Amino acid sequence: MFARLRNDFPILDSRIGESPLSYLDSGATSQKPQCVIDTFTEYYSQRNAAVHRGAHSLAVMATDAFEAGREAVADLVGGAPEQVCWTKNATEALNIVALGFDRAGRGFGGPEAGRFALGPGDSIVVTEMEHHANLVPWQQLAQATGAELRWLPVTDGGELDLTELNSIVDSTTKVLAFTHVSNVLGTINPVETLVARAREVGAFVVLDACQSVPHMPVDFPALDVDFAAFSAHKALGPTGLGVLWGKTELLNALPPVLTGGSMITTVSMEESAFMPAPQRFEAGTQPVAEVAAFATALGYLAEVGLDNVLDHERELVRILLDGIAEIPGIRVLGSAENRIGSVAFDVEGVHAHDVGQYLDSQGVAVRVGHHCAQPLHRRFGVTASTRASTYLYNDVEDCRRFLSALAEVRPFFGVGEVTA
Amino acid sequence: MFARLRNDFPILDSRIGESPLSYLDSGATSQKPQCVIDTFTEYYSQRNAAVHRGAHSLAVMATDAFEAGREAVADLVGGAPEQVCWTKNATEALNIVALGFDRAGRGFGGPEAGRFALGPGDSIVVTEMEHHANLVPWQQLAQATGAELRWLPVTDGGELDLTELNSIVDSTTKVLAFTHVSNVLGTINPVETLVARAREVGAFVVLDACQSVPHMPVDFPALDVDFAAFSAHKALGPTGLGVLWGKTELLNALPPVLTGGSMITTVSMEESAFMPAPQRFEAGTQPVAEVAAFATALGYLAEVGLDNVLDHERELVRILLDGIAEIPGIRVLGSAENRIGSVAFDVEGVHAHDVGQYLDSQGVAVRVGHHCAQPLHRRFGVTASTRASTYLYNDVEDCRRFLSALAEVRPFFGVGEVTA
Amino acid sequence: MSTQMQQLYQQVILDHSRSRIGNSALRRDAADGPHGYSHQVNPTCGDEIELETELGSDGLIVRWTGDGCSISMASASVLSELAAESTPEQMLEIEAKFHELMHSRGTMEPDEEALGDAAAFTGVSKFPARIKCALLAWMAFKDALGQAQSSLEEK
Amino acid sequence: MSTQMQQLYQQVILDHSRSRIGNSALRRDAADGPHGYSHQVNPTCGDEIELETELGSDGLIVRWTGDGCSISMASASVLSELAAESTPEQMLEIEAKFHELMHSRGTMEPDEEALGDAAAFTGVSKFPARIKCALLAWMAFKDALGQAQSSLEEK
Ligand SMILES: Cc1ncc(COP(=O)(O)O)c(C=O)c1O
Ligand SMILES: Cc1ncc(COP(=O)(O)O)c(C=O)c1O
Repeated sequence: MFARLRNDFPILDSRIGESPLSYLDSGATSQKPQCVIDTFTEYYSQRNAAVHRGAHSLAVMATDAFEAGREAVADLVGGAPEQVCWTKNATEALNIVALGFDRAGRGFGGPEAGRFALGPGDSIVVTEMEHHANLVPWQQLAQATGAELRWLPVTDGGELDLTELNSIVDSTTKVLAFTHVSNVLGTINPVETLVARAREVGAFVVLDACQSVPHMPVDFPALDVDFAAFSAHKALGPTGLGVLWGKTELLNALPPVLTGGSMITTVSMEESAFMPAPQRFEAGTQPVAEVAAFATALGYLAEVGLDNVLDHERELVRILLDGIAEIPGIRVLGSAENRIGSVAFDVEGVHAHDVGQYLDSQGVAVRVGHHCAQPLHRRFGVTASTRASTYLYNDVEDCRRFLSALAEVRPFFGVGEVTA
Repeated sequence: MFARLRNDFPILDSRIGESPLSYLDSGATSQKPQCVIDTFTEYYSQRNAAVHRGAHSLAVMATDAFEAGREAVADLVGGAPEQVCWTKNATEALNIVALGFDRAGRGFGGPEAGRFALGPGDSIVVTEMEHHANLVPWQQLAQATGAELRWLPVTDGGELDLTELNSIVDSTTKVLAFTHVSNVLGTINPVETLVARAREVGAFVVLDACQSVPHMPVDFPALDVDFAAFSAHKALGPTGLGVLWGKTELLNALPPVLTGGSMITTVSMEESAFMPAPQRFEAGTQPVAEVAAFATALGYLAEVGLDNVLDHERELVRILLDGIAEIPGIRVLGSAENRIGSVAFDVEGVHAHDVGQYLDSQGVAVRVGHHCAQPLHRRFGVTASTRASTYLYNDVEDCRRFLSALAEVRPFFGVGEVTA
Repeated sequence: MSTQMQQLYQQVILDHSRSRIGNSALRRDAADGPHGYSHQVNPTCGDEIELETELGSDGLIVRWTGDGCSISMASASVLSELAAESTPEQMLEIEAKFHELMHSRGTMEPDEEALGDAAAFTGVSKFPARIKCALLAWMAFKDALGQAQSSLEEK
Repeated sequence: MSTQMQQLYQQVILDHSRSRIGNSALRRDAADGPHGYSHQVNPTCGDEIELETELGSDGLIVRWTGDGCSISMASASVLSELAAESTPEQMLEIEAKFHELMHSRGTMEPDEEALGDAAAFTGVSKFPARIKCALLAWMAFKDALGQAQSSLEEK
């Protein structure tokens, strides 16, 4: 099946200079199948209009597409369509939660929102492997409220170190925010253990699902998280769209941050009243074409099956890890068994930027830098790494081409033993 | 020229039931020319990648497209590319300013940001004709800071009533936020007069340019506004993209609201430092395909010429106003001479929803409701109105079809004299 | 004129939208029997309705004032007419049937016997943007009736 | 191997990235003459450089420490080498030329006489993602030199 899928992605036929493209940067953003691209054409040629605000036929068609998108998301991750709030990206979704907590503590949202209020003496817990998107907003919340920011450390093997879990997440903890899967190490974190501890102390759980939802089956209600966030663009969908998922009661109590049109019930010059979720978080004209395209993407993903995607990536990552082990001078960051198809590594004597440049010259697209996870890199004693990340359209050939290019890197830069 | 343009918009060939489509709802969102639609296909088939974070060739192409978009905006509205910050829509852009002011007053952004701090005794001035997007965020800011919210009233003729300007905008005023063009009445407001008064009292000026930028030549530096906002989707561009424009020094001093990846310089577990504008306002993966498509849209608009667009719309609105005047029982809201091609009206004895439904049955798409301007409707003694709004692709035939359908509305609902 | 339009704007609906049964000043706490009140807004268009139910000695009484399109006003009128002939329990059954009908996208045959004039709204279900209009008064009714019933229990 | 890659990674660059002229502990306020300090970060990749300039009695001195790719490290090294042979004014001229060259997208012939080893970076200008790497040390230099010069004036 996977061999055929590749043909659905027109960009994969590109050539980089003289080389065919091996795209191993899906951890940053995924490529799109033709059907997703076609949805844009279809939407803008046949049913583009402002949603929810018009009686005319185009507006009705646009609204249908928009709401069908919510259903597609709910089908994928569980819950009801009203639990799906559209954002511009996962980052906005995480900020809406953190900033909503901030506003709750300042009297916005009334007594209903009181449960979200934080102050000195309270703590917020994150992990050392967070993407900046799930770290900086919580730093800001700590700064704004006087709450303490704590974090779960990471082991040398690239897993969460839970030995101190019960003292780090304690009775002061109001929020436990962590990533489902590390975007650098590929490690899948033990959500159940963390949620169980959060429940013991009565903390809200915020899950960064950016790297899980596209790559493995995920069921938010089953995981019992309170809020979750992910982006469409990493899951075969378009740029400009993210999802904030939450428990209905909590979403309806959380004060909105962005305010304006289409999220209010009544507005006078003096004051305004807000709609329930999801609309309360959807101020202004929404990314409607993007939602339509994402619905197509999710249909495609569902047809392939997320369990198959995970199996496929695990096959590829085995090949990558085995191959890298044979190349001298490469240190892989993390060694978790439970992982998705993503590998970050350090090439001894060659900076990641230079590694990436060399691989690109061979048509292999990887990501270099800190991958928006500076603290994690610091933890591993590097400022930057190179990351190869796979998706359903990658194949063994991509891995082979990556490995043979990688083997040439140190020789090219004149470090280590010359291999041939 | 305008007769030919229509062919560039595939959706305009649609049929609504048995009728051809006359799309008179561009005030809500515009339709897209084929070249804009094609940009999505081209972008996703040839150069999709995460921007600014990669050394590989696709990432470089994507970054080029992304940055070229800023230049296209700066060419259109003036200023330098770094003054153009991407947002999801105009609503987000306005919120970023209002929420940034709020954060400034709470110590975020350091002493640099002190200039934006508001408190009791200060005032924020808006107008009675604001879209909720440029009203609710300021209400929230007033609530958060204890500042007073004031507004400039609207005359019976649908213009700003400036008789009390000097007492409403006074030495307590820290922000004057107003719309360049009313999305309901079509009135073009006297920016110069308002800016001059703001300068006298040292208030910041925030311009809602949603309805001006798509329909007339606009030059933000010449208008001397401090911040301005508009959306791509109303200007032939895609959904999911807006612009926050600002004076460089102010943008660099304004604390960001949404935080996360790609807007930081360094992040430790404890704290983070932010980049200068525009990146400081662009947390997370940006709507890159949308930016590429918007650049195409702006190229198209520039070729037509915004002065020509305004002339064309003014011809059409004359036809609409003259035609409506001949239909019994229709009251047009506002009568400003200086206006764009948008008309809102009340049909005596028939609710706007029913008017819109009838027009739709004749293939005429208009907007009904409060158009996210409840206070303005209250000012005119109605809860809802019907709005016909034109753009460069509309023609005399659209106006004619609208007028003949409108003439049938009251007879259909059995109110007023039966006209035939 | 499209037949869809004729189905949407049945004569019954146009008539009710003008006669407006039940449209009268609210009595609120001046009401004689146990009562409930609800204010519903359609944020899309600003349409609103204030509706109260009173469990009078002669049965159920509905009073409402509102501002909205012909569909929403006619719906409130039909509701008031039905309420005058029904028990609260019957009305809740009608409400459930009406709700289901509205979400049927034109695929359901209305139960004309139970729904009475409300069956005329069948055409509305083909216009997703108008379903809220038809349901506005019913949402208010359900809310207000619940209050009236619980204030009865408290007594 | 593509010729573009060979142009990017000239031997001169690879050599400088290893020899790293000027790479030595900073002295900060322990410096003898008027001095300035700058810390620059490339947020894309976390590369950073700390660089100080001292207006010594024998001329301009540059010291730096940093962590980054071969392009950024080589650039700092070349800069330090040039600084040792130039006056502050000459260095500012070189900086301007280098800046222009980097933004030329491969369309400019380098002024080899003025730029010395820095001319080897011409190929970098064809790689937009790497321009920042080449300029990082120069940004730090310009900043630090400005400080050194104003502290001189103050005295
Ligand atoms: C005058 C005005 N301001 C603000 C907005 C909000 O724009 P958006 O919904 O694209 O954020 C609109 C359009 O809806 C508008 O017409
Ligand atoms: C784990 C993780 N969290 C958050 C993000 C942020 O997502 P976005 O940039 O789409 O907002 C990413 C991707 O960049 C990620 O991998």
